[in-house]
Amino acid sequence: MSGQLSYLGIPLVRPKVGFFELSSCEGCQLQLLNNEATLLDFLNLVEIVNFREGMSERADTYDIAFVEGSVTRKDEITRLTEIRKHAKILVALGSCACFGGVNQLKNRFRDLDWVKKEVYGDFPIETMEVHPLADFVQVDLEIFGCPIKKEEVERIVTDLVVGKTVRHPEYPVCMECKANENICLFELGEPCLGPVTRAGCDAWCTSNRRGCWGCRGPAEGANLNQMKEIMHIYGFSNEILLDRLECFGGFASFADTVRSQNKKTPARKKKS
Amino acid sequence: MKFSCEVDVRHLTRVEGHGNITISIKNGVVKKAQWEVVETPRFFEALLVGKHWENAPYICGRICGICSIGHTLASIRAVENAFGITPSPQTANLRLLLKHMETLQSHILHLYFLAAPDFLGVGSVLPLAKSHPEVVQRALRLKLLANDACDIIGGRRLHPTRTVVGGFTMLPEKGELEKIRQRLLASVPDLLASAELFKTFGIPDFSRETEFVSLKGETDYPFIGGGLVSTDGVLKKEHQYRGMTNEYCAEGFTSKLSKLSRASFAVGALARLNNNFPLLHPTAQEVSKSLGLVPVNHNPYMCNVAQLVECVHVVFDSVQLIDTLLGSPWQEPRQPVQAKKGEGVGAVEVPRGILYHYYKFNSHGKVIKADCVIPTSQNHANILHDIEALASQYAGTGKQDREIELLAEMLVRAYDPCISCSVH
Amino acid sequence: MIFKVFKKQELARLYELLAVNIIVGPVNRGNDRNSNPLYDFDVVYDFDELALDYTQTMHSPKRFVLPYQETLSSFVMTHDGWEKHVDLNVYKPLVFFGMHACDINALNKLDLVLAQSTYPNPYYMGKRKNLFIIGLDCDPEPQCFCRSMGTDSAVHGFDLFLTDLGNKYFVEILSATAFDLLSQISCKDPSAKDHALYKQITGKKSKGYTAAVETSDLTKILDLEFESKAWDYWGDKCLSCGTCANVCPTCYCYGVDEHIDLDLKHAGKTKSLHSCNLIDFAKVAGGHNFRPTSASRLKYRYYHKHRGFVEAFEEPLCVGCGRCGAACLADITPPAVIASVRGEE
Amino acid sequence: MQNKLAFLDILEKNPASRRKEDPGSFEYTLPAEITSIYPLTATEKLYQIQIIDPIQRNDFSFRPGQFVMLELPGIGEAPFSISSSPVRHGDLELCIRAVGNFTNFLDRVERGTKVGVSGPFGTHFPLEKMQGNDLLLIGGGLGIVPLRSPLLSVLENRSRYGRVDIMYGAKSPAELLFTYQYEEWQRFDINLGITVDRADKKWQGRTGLITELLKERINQTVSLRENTYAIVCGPPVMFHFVCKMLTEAGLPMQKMFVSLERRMHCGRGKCCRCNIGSTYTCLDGPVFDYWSVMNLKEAI
Repeated sequence: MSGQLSYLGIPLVRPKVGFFELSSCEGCQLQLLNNEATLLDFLNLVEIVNFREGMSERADTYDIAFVEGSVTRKDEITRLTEIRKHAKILVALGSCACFGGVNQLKNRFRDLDWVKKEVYGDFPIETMEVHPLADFVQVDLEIFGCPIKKEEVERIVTDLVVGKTVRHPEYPVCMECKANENICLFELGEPCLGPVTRAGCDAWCTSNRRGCWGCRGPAEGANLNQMKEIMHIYGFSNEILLDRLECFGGFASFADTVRSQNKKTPARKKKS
Repeated sequence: MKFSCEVDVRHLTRVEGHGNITISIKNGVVKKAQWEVVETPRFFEALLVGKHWENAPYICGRICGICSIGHTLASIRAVENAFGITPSPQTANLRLLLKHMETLQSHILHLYFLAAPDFLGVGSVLPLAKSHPEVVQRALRLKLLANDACDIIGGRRLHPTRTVVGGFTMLPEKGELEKIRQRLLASVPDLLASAELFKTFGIPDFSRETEFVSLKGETDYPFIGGGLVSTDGVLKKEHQYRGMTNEYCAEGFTSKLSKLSRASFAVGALARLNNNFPLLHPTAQEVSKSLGLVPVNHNPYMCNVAQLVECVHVVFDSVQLIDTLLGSPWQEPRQPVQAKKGEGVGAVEVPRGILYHYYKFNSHGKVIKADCVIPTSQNHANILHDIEALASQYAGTGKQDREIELLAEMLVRAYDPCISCSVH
Repeated sequence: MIFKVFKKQELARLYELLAVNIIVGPVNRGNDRNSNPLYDFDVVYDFDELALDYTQTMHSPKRFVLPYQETLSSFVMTHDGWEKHVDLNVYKPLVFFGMHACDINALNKLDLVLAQSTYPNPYYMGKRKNLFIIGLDCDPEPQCFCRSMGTDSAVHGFDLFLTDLGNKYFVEILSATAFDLLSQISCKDPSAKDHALYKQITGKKSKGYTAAVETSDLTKILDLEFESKAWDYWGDKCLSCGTCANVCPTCYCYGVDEHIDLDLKHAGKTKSLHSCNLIDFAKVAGGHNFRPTSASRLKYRYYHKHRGFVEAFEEPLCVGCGRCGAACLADITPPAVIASVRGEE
Repeated sequence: MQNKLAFLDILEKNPASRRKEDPGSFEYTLPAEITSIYPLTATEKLYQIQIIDPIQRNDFSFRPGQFVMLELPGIGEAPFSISSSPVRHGDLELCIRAVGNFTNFLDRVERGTKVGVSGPFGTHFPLEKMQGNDLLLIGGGLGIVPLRSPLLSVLENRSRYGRVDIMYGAKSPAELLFTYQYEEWQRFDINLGITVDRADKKWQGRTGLITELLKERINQTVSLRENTYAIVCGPPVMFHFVCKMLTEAGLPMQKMFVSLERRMHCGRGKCCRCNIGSTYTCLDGPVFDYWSVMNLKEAI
């Protein structure tokens, strides 16, 4: 919109940005419109060329493609591959794109036909096992969270434009939760995945006294065995632990382990 | 004169989710007029099966990114109804306030970001930031107010964190509520200015007699729970929602469809207003009349106006709710929950219409059956019939393809469809 | 040192005299799942908000001198470069009403490294120098091992220190400001009976400790046991979550983050308290991590606190408040860790 | 109102009074400008950084081995060994490899860019003590960077030192730094030994490890015990072997000096990132004698 961008004398290219969605609630994209205070600055920093939820104009090339949602149908693989072809940088936006999100909860049933029948009866409907984007295309950058945090997206976009290395916190949510001087939810009798979930959300849920469900996936080197131990010490069943571990898909492999030790719930179909 | 027309819109823009419009007119005769929903289903109703009750609102809130608060509240209500829990007056008031703020946020988003560009002849809100900065600033101001309020009450504007079965995990600071109250009062001029703006818009002249379904207000304009009503005179209880929706599957729709007394019916702001006009705040009624909206109005494009009227209503009602909340000391935020075998329905008026969640639990409090009926899926058949009628009305009038395309797009947008939500 | 006594009801008057300033003190934060009260420090607006009979607060008072997050500087881009602006974020004196000895000693320890060394940290010093501290005696709790660390009583670093003698407070006065203040309430010189009572109460306190750390030759033992299996045992439990450092009253290490505003015209530099247990704490620019395992990081934490700091300042960087162990979900406590490293189990 | 506590403004905010013990020196940076950028290899560049104010520039004095922190707003702050001679004061030369966030950005900036400089920080090589002795300056890879300042200082005062050997090893000829200066150095009666791990077609010099060069040097002398000092800079694994070899050759540990690398955030001994036990690499280092390093757990 305005003239040439630059930072510390380095001329910068205003990136052409596209937003795309596969199977999702489209909430992560909406979060960008929820940037009321900074929306106009944001629009000055990038050139949005594709944003179906918000605009009619479309373009076919873009520097950065933000893709929300997970892959749950064959035509989405085609769309995703197409987006990848036209994008210099492909960003997985939100937990669905990074891990499969809540959608991948259906993978825990052995039987996809049962899933279809449960919702659509005998009406024919197409679906497949849920996958994150990285199962099909190269993902250059992941923005975690359900939903994503708009401040984080703004920081990441600014860093991309300026050419700074994008870094995610490697430590778990506990770090940010304590820095907010919250009461540990275990003290209050609530289960929480904060000790193993990647931070960066500023303890969004736990600061509201809601235990962490691990939407941002595991922290680097997360001590999952100890997490399980803690849940038991505080009197929470494997099922309660599993509800959280499997909710967004970031902890899928550990959820498998817990599930195999917890025979009451149906086992996840082994990936071929 | 132009008597043929081809409209083929793949993945309609400025709506939530993926839908296609096809219109084909040959020599003044409508050959085809279609509304298709191609969104990928996510199978939320199956996802919940076998899950402990506390998962339901947490997971189901994620059906929709726009009305996640509404979904969460409908889900919580269904669980509470199944367990026989009645929310405390404090909880009920806070929930309604949160609901109002979602309504305000969603309506403003729709009116200014999704609908207004059509009336102003642009493709999106982006050019408006330059050509009509005061309009965009006003929209952002109103949206920010609503979103801030959602953060304060629900913990988060999207996928709220504090809303749980039994109440809230945490209560807002009273000082923060007081600030929201002041900002609400200060927003009235913005809303009246919005009304003036909409008076300048040429609402397309189109009408098709429609059955309108909504919650039925007794003493207040209805948003959470209560009886179900239709303009054709059907009255049902909340738990009889299936008789009101009669869901079925059809070719061309990954979403389910609904019908009642006729082939289709409509839900949403226009339906609520048509059924509950006298319960609107007096100022909202005045605004409505000044914009030419009096019940029963059968022009689907008037849904935009109904949304604006509701914005006025919720702002005034929210001020009253805050006064009530500030008028007494905080009680416990949350009551204990005892799971039990049973089933429950939660009906909530979300921005796009009436939303139902239904769960059946076993004695361990685990979901054995879930059903969610989304407003947009109730509207789909009606949108389809509207498009057919629209095509017929304009077939042979000599309109250009693009004009008819725009009218069709605007028609769908007027319903503010939440397509991914309708497929869920 | 000057001692006084005053009747308990005078304390509220003392509060009122100080109420023209910002007052921070212990407040009740509700109950835990076992219905035990939870406490923390916060700004108070009324004497009745103070929970002076508090058991240990969940978080230490350090955020008032060492915030978890603090903006160090901001930048404005100009036509020919940029300008840097530094704000030390200290504007008003703070009254700390009711600090236990361990937390006072923690501030004294922080002073050693942040205020009395080369390159003192002005962000800290500004806040620290503008604290008026009223200390308060306490009863040993199960997690307290302050006696082992020599921090069970405070000898300096406060203005007033109150000991509860039943119906009155026994007061130690360390500053002229405090002396002036006490002249405005009804105050007396302590009698011989008061002295006896004071000695009786402090004597009883010293017998109440259940937790302890054996500190003799600890610096050497830590060196000898550098390769001890005990570190791996605790390392396996450690979540590397940083909780211990965040609740610790003496942990001060930090990381810095720079951000650029969306308008590309402004930038800022923020400091966040970190923990040496965090996985990337010792990672260098090229990517090499000097302490890749949780055991090596946990060990470093004990090294810094109980060996390195002792070498530098002849006292450990630990006041034995036990908050780290109480807050640790993996139940890693200094007494247990040190005992196992010493081979005492 | 008499009980309103007086606000104690303890801080001298006058930047002119900047001294080590002045609290204001924290976060205080000297405005400086990049006056030239000279590419040395594919990944390293030599930056000329001049403190803008002439008085500040002249007041800026450092000792070989010390480092400065460079700051770019919004990008970060990072420590760099000074590669220039101390006689040039605040007209610094820094050899920087584009490897992390800060240096990658620095790699893109143009001449004339403003940067913030703070320091000098840390310990230095005790060149005064070394006078009258033989010197071994041993550098591996980027280790030549902290070595260059003491080297230039020695060359400027060549007559004060005995035999001077420089041993420098790099992975390949393309990675050798300061190649344009080797001839100049040799004019000062210096034994310059250069070796690479892998030769390329044009390379006519030695290949092999730096320890082989050192072995030859050691074999030329009966003992290093009496009048020799060594400065060893390079990756930890290299100086570990080199120092071991020197020790075996009789060089006392307190006459060997190394420069350690750690993650430094503040450069002022406050953030703990570079802390090893009681030792802050930024305050007590980066220059240590080998005896101190031996006593630091995890140093190497």
